Amino acid sequence: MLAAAAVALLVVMVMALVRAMLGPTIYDRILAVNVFGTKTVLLIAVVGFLFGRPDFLDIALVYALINFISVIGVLRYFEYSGSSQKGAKP
Amino acid sequence: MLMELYNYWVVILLMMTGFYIVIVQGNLIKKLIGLNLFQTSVFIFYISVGKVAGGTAPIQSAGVDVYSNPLPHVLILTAIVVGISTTALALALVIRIRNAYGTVEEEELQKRDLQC
Amino acid sequence: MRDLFAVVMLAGIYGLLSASFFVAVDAVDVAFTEAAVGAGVFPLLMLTALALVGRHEQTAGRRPLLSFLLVSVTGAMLVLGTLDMPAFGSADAPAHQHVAVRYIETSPAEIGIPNMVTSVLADYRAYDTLGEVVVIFTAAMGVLGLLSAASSNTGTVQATMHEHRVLRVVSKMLIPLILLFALYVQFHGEHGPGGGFQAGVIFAAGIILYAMLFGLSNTRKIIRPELLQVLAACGVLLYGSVGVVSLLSGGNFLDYSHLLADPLAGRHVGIIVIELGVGITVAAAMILIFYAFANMTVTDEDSPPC
Amino acid sequence: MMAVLAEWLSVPLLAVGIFLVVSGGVGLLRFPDIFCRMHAAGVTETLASGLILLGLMLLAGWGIAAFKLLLILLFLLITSPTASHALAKAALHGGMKVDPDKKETF
Repeated sequence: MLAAAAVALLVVMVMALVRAMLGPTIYDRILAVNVFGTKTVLLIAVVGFLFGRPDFLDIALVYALINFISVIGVLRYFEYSGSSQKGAKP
Repeated sequence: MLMELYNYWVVILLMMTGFYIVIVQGNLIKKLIGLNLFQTSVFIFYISVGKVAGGTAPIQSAGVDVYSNPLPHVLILTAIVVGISTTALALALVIRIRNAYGTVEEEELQKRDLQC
Repeated sequence: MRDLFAVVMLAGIYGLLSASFFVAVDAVDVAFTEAAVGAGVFPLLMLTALALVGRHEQTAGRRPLLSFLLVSVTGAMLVLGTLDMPAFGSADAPAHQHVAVRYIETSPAEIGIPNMVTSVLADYRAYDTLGEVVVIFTAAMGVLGLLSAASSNTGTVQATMHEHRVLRVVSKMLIPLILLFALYVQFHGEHGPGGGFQAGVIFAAGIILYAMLFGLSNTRKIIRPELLQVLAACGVLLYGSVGVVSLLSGGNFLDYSHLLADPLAGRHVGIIVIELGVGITVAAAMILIFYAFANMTVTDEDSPPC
Repeated sequence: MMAVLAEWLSVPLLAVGIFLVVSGGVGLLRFPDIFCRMHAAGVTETLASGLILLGLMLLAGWGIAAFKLLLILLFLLITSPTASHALAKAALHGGMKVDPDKKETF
């Protein structure tokens, strides 16, 4: 069951990767990155059990936190560059 | 026999991708990303050398005899943090270049330099 | 891709992916660091830089064919070189015969902590790590020197995301937890994955989240840049002074077994103190770098030098 | 006895979790515009993550691992909807429109 879960998560990660590469708008890419991050959290938790050393869940915990921070960072960047045109070319 | 070397080939592929980006792309930010790719491929190389088949992470626990090599882990752990700080330094340089020249494209920069 | 923003997004995914690879090959400590750095701090720094230099690329690549040829030749030669390398995961590769055997076999008894990575990092190779910490410190100082001279108009950027009430409330709950977790990682590094480097980065990420949501000037009021500069120096100083103390108490530089009467306890104390030094320096350096980047605004356009 | 029961219970939890994860992935890939994709990702993300983590918790038994899994679950339950909310708001402000006539991609 655990192996099936790991495989399914990998498949979904590939799907998210495809969406991140295709993603017509920027928001699609951000969404894909977010999904990818969540799935990585789950994958690390599952793999930890699969390898029989479940004491490595700290890494998954870090992921859950860092993923949130980077999504917020991206959105913050958007508001900042969108409102004042800081990102525009000279 | 040959199939057991695939880890090195993946590393070489990544490394050459980074190399190619550094050579071809004119944008300094993109060059930095290429450099980062190159750097990460070296990390992966070290870590894959440290892997021992059947071993687990080098944290002592009961009933485990085979551990992976802890030495590459130490080297790469510090290298990652050093890498991000040097990348930050490079980005700072790029920002200064942008402020001084108004562009971060390599060809434009050379043109401006020749005009002087 | 023309849009550099998309490139940065993909680079973030790449960071996540390589961290999962590190988990898969048992390098949990490295995965920890890569998770915090490659997925968190690196895209943030890149994005701030993009906000300053513009996110659209103008020119396409030049001479792609020639470069491709060069790259393929180099790659082919490297592949030829790998034919003599030991197979992936083989236990009798030369890399596992040298000092690693000693680290694995004797370090738990000699130092008394289960995480071998920490014991190698902070004890056997402490001199090396001191060098790395100094490099991080120097890089942060370099960023400050490059950017603080250029930024004249501080406090103009006041986009504090006032309209995002949900975000602010949730983050208010999360930030103390992040900081607490960073402290846990800092002091749990002897028993599980973790240590000063990871804790410093996570701590800095928590502060950066606060700065993004509540404005840079507010954050600068709470954690002053001057204080951070002093802290970054203090971390390196703490590390070095542990070495000097062990020198004075009769051992070699950074040989902790002379710190206390019991060599095992001495090594314990030494590792905890220098990990603390590492954590302080890394956190302060990362926050300083972020301050310097976020403080920059491109409104003042210097004229070209000609 | 309890351990065996917990193992048995974890199987359906994991199975449903896997199904939801995959369906969310398919939705992310195939839905026509950003809001639909966000719907697919967001709705399945919290529930699927919750189910998988619960299944793992049952496997882990009573201990520090289960506590950490609970912590991860809490974090995901808090952060994931917040991130979706912020993203949706940003997309709406960024001028994305819902277009009911659009066909599925792929």
